Amino acid sequence: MPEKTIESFTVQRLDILDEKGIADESLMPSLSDEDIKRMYELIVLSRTFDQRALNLQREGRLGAYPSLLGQEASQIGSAFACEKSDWVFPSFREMGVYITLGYPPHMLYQYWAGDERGLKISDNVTIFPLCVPVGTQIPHAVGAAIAAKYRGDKIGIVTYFGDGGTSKGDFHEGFNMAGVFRLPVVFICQNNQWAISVPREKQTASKTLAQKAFAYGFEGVQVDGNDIFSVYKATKDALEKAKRGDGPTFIECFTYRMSDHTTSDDATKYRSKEEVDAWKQKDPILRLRLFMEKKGLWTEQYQKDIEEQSTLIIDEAVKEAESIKPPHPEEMFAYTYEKLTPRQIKQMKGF
Amino acid sequence: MPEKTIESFTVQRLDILDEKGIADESLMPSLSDEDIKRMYELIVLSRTFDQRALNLQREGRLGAYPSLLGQEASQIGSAFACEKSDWVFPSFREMGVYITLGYPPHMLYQYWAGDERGLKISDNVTIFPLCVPVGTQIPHAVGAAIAAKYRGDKIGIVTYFGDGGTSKGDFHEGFNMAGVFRLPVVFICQNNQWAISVPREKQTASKTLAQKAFAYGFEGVQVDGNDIFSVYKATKDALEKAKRGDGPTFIECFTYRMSDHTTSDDATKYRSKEEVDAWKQKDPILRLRLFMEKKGLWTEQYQKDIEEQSTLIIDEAVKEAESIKPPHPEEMFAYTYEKLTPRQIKQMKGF
Amino acid sequence: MPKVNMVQAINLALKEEMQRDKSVVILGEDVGKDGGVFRITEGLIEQFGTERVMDTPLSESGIVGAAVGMAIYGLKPVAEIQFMGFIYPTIDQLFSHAARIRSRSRGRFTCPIVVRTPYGAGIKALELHSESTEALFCHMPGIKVVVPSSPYNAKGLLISSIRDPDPVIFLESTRLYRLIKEDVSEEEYTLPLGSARIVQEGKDVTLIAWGSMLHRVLQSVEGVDAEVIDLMTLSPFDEETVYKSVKKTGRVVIVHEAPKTCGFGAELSASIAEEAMLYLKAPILRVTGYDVVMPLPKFEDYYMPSVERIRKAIEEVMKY
Amino acid sequence: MPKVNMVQAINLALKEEMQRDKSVVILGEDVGKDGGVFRITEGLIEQFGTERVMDTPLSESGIVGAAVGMAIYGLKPVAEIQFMGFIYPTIDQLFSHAARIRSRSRGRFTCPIVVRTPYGAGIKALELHSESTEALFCHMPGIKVVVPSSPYNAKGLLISSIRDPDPVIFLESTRLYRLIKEDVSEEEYTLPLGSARIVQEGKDVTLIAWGSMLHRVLQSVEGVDAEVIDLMTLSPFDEETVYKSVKKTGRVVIVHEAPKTCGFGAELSASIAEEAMLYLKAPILRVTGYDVVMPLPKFEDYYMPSVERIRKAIEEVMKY
Ligand SMILES: Cc1ncc(C[n+]2csc(CCOP(=O)(O)OP(=O)(O)O)c2C)c(N)n1
Ligand SMILES: Cc1ncc(C[n+]2csc(CCOP(=O)(O)OP(=O)(O)O)c2C)c(N)n1
Ligand SMILES: [Mg+2]
Ligand SMILES: [Mg+2]
Repeated sequence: MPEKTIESFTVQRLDILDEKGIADESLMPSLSDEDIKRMYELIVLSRTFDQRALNLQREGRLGAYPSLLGQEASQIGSAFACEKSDWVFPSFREMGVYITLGYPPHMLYQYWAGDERGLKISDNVTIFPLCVPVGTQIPHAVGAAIAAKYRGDKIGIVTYFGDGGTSKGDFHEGFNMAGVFRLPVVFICQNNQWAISVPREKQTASKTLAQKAFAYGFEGVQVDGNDIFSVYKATKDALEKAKRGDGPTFIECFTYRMSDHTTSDDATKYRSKEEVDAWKQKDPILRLRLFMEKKGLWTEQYQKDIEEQSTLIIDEAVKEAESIKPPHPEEMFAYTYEKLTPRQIKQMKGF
Repeated sequence: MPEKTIESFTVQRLDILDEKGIADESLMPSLSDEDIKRMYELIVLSRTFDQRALNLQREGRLGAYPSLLGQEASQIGSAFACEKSDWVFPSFREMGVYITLGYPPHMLYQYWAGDERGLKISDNVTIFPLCVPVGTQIPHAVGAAIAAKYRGDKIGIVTYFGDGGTSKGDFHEGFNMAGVFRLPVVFICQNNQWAISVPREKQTASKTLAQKAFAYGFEGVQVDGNDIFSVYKATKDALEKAKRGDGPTFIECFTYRMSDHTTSDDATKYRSKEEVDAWKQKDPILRLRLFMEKKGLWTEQYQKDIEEQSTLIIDEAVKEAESIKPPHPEEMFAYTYEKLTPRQIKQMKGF
Repeated sequence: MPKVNMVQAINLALKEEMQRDKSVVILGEDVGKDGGVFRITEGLIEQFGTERVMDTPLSESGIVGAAVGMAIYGLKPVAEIQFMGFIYPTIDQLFSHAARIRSRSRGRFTCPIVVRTPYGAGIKALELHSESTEALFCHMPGIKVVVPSSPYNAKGLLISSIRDPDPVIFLESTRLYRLIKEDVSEEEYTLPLGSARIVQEGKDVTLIAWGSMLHRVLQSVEGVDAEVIDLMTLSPFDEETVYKSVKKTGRVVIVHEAPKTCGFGAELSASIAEEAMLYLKAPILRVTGYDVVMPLPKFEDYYMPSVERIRKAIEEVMKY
Repeated sequence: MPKVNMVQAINLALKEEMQRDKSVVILGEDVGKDGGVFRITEGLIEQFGTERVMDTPLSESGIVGAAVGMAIYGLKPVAEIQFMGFIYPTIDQLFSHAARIRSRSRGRFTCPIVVRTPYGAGIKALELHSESTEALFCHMPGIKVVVPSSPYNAKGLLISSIRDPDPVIFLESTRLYRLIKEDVSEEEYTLPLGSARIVQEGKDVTLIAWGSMLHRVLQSVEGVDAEVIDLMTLSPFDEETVYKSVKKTGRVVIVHEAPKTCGFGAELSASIAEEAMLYLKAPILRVTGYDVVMPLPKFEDYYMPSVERIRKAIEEVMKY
């Protein structure tokens, strides 16, 4: 139909650091050498954590566990852009985010071993407990942003979810409210191309996920999710925009789930080795290392040192997690309500 | 951020018949004089139905009732584009759609008087019962489209909802599935600018509603919802596209709710007389009449005749609705399951 | 003391709590300029502004989900769901989240939200405008369920609900909104959650009801030495008051408008059968809505527990 | 006859019904190539193609809503919800629509859908992977609720559920999926919905259970002359079988893993207290999960009704 155009959009994509470790200097965010090394060390630590979790699971020392392998740049790059006062609402795969924000690794192991005490976040870390029902944390971030705005707190709220999460009604209702109230939220989608066995193109027919933001009257951008500088820059800019009062931003981190969905899954059933291999070239750690090497920030010795350091931290965390005494059965009742109900007291005393 | 563009969209708007009754002939759909007169007569009949409903409600002969005043072009224009074999999933304000599709008016009165027997649709009308929970009918249309496609039936599925309905999770989940499976659905939003007291711009921050379709990988278009030719053409084209297997379309009919939300509402509490008056100029019936007059299809006598005719039909419908005997109490149990449960049988026999 | 109806009493409770505590905010559909479809929030947006009385998009799950986030951050949101028939899309946020925030975070975070919603039949309304599915919410540990039966207790219970540190579903009978007026103090007062009230003492039979059914029960007990309990809080319910009464009377009739099967009457009856069996002289009877889809107005009177049906049940248990 | 586990039996039922009736189709998350996270739909996409075994986006409400639309159009969709903890967002489509399609259209349209979902604890799973909230669905007239307890009855009940003209929630115990093998005929057979089964006859006490708890009950009744009822269909439940047994034994213990308050045990107990009170020799006891948020694995064993707790309840009622 010949009609008149009443609105138009373009979806942008940000790439800074390529697979060879070469950065587009014109786009490069301001990061000190120390920052960059810290980022690298957090990737190594997260990967060490993750690898150990998979081992522990195999040995029956953890329950089902979702690996973050391949998504380190998306997680650490974005979390690194957060300030202490910002709030984070993660999904369930964000161990890299937790670690970057200073969450004690032993508590993560404790949680994945089936002990909810691992989620008792200390008061100075404003990251919310893991969220298992996909996408349902998005309205929480929106509500927290309403509250922060109402209180006049100049902070940003960050929430994480996957490509699968974009299909949920709560994604829609949350995004829509964020748009209407122009809230200080940064929505980060780790588009890792898979939701268990459902590939990205069967999850939604839109060419990008980023474009979904325009349905809610705010901006969406796609970034190379395996490029920590792009992720960092996009998040940093979005947080600044949020704190300026200019509303929400949606960032699609284009990345890949290198591992099985969880330890209960077998991805070879539904995806090809070729696809996985192709993504190996895009490893977020590889390109950062090449970049640092060129800048003189990386040496074999450095690598050995931080690997050792990470192993030490993780050894310690496992030991600590496993030395915690099992919870007392009465604790099962303690957090239902502020006070026990008479019926609970009766139940606690034994049938 | 300087980035590269990876996707772009434009939202189109269709206008054919202006307020003076002048049509853009280059865009005019093919409609016989008889078709146009039939459309006009359906508008008059719907308006007569609606006016009577408001009167009956005032007299306590109907329950709360949602007037369609002002939305006749959107409803009748779109329903007129449907074939007998197409399926329609309405919201709750689509009395004009029901009437256009040949639904007996007396059954509509019966329903609005609180008798569910008014919803027992005869087998040859494939319009679904009214849906009260906003937006939740959208996935039904999607499911019916999956079924029609699976069966190889070359039909279109049309579903109606309001601007408020676009905020619901089910809108999102339904639209997304329609995109993924490229289903033969035509989504019609009557954007009447209000959801009870919530104005369109507080419902969502996107400039148009039409653009929301791009989030799901298919096309959205805005049409002048008070122009029956635009609505008809957009719907007809979308239905043809659906039947060709080219997937769903979203049509935003830009219109106005001239009346209170329902008879329980008082719109003067939240919107200005000026706004309402401005929209009076855009009355869908007015411009169609001017158009027809110029074409020699409309005379004072014609108007008198069809008004009389409509009044007769509606008088008859009211009489029929009110002469129906109240349902037998046992009927309350009859449609819970195919067969009564033992407990229901006991309950029916009296406590 | 002014005589007010339940709409006014609830409005008063909201106003007082908002004055007292800046962290109390309201959100929902049409709660602002329109003052809510039942006028519960009338005048509040004028007094407290759009930041504390938020008209939201038409998004029930989003409303409760946002309320959860606000509560986590430290506010005390009072969300309105326009009718109980539209609370179903919020069940995921209520059960998967609101109920579990305290437990999941081992007390680091809490979820002091109130979800107010009009419930029940009796005003000849549309489909899904007469739901009474309170029992669903009583099966979810972590959630409290409160149902006032009069202007006076509506105010006191709502204030307690807002101050409660845990999520509360607050159900307001549409039929009662404008039915009764009562003296309601403009002074602050609260009524404790989890406590039932003996509306009338008696020796022969215990009648248990809540919300609008309480009034039907009171109409039905004439000429009977009946003890009438207004439960007020369904979850957690006041076991002690119930058992004490039942042990005294030995006969029980429970009345609710929800369908019988798995209604809250089932829990009451089962609890009594467990804890006070030896005191019972007669079967425990439930007078309830029928096990059918909540019908439209033409059937409404037939569906609802009538005075006649309640009397018949009382006569029945009195035979023993 | 091949000995198969419950996963295989359910797979068999689906395969047979899909072969028999082209209107039977499957939809859900990961039901296609992956064969479902529990492998229930393994091999079906290969046999029946992507048009009949549909991998959907991650949209529970959309899945059930689409199934409703498919059923209205004449198909017989079997929707899989990956875990019962993710069924909550579908409650709106189930209660506002699936349950009401027949009633709303006075029989012109019907909604023969089956919603299958793994339920219950016992496999040390994540949060929301061990829910057992069957009672919620029993409070909604228009919906049926079926819970098999063995491979044999899983197959027969699933076939009946698919053929049933009304919506059925079909709950599959994750703990039972691979726990027991049984002879399951590859011939077509059905088991009627709404009928319980007496697993073991006895004179002294009636035990009522369903799904995985049935097995725990069977482990607990050694040395007792107990009648054990496997309810199989919770809504509508087989009142006749229950009352007959209770009238014979005069003692009842009900076991379920859901929290006690407003669990389905409440309805059973209340029904018995209404219909068979005069036959009862002892209080009706419920052995259930506790009234707490379903805990993570470290607490799982403590949460679940144990053989010990069931024995204790039996001893208790035997005192009378
Ligand atoms: C509401 C809901 N439905 C289903 C599941 C089961 N499930 C867990 S993760 C997952 C896929 C999530 O995909 P995505 O959002 O892309 O995140 P990713 O796993 O790739 O990190 C599914 C279906 C769930 N946790 N929540
Ligand atoms: C899920 C749900 N929430 C709330 C309501 C109450 N309600 C009825 S109509 C309406 C506004 C609908 O607005 P819109 O979708 O624009 O349709 P319109 O009334 O303008 O035709 C509301 C909030 C409802 N029916 N369903
Ligand atoms: Mg993913
Ligand atoms: Mg509207």
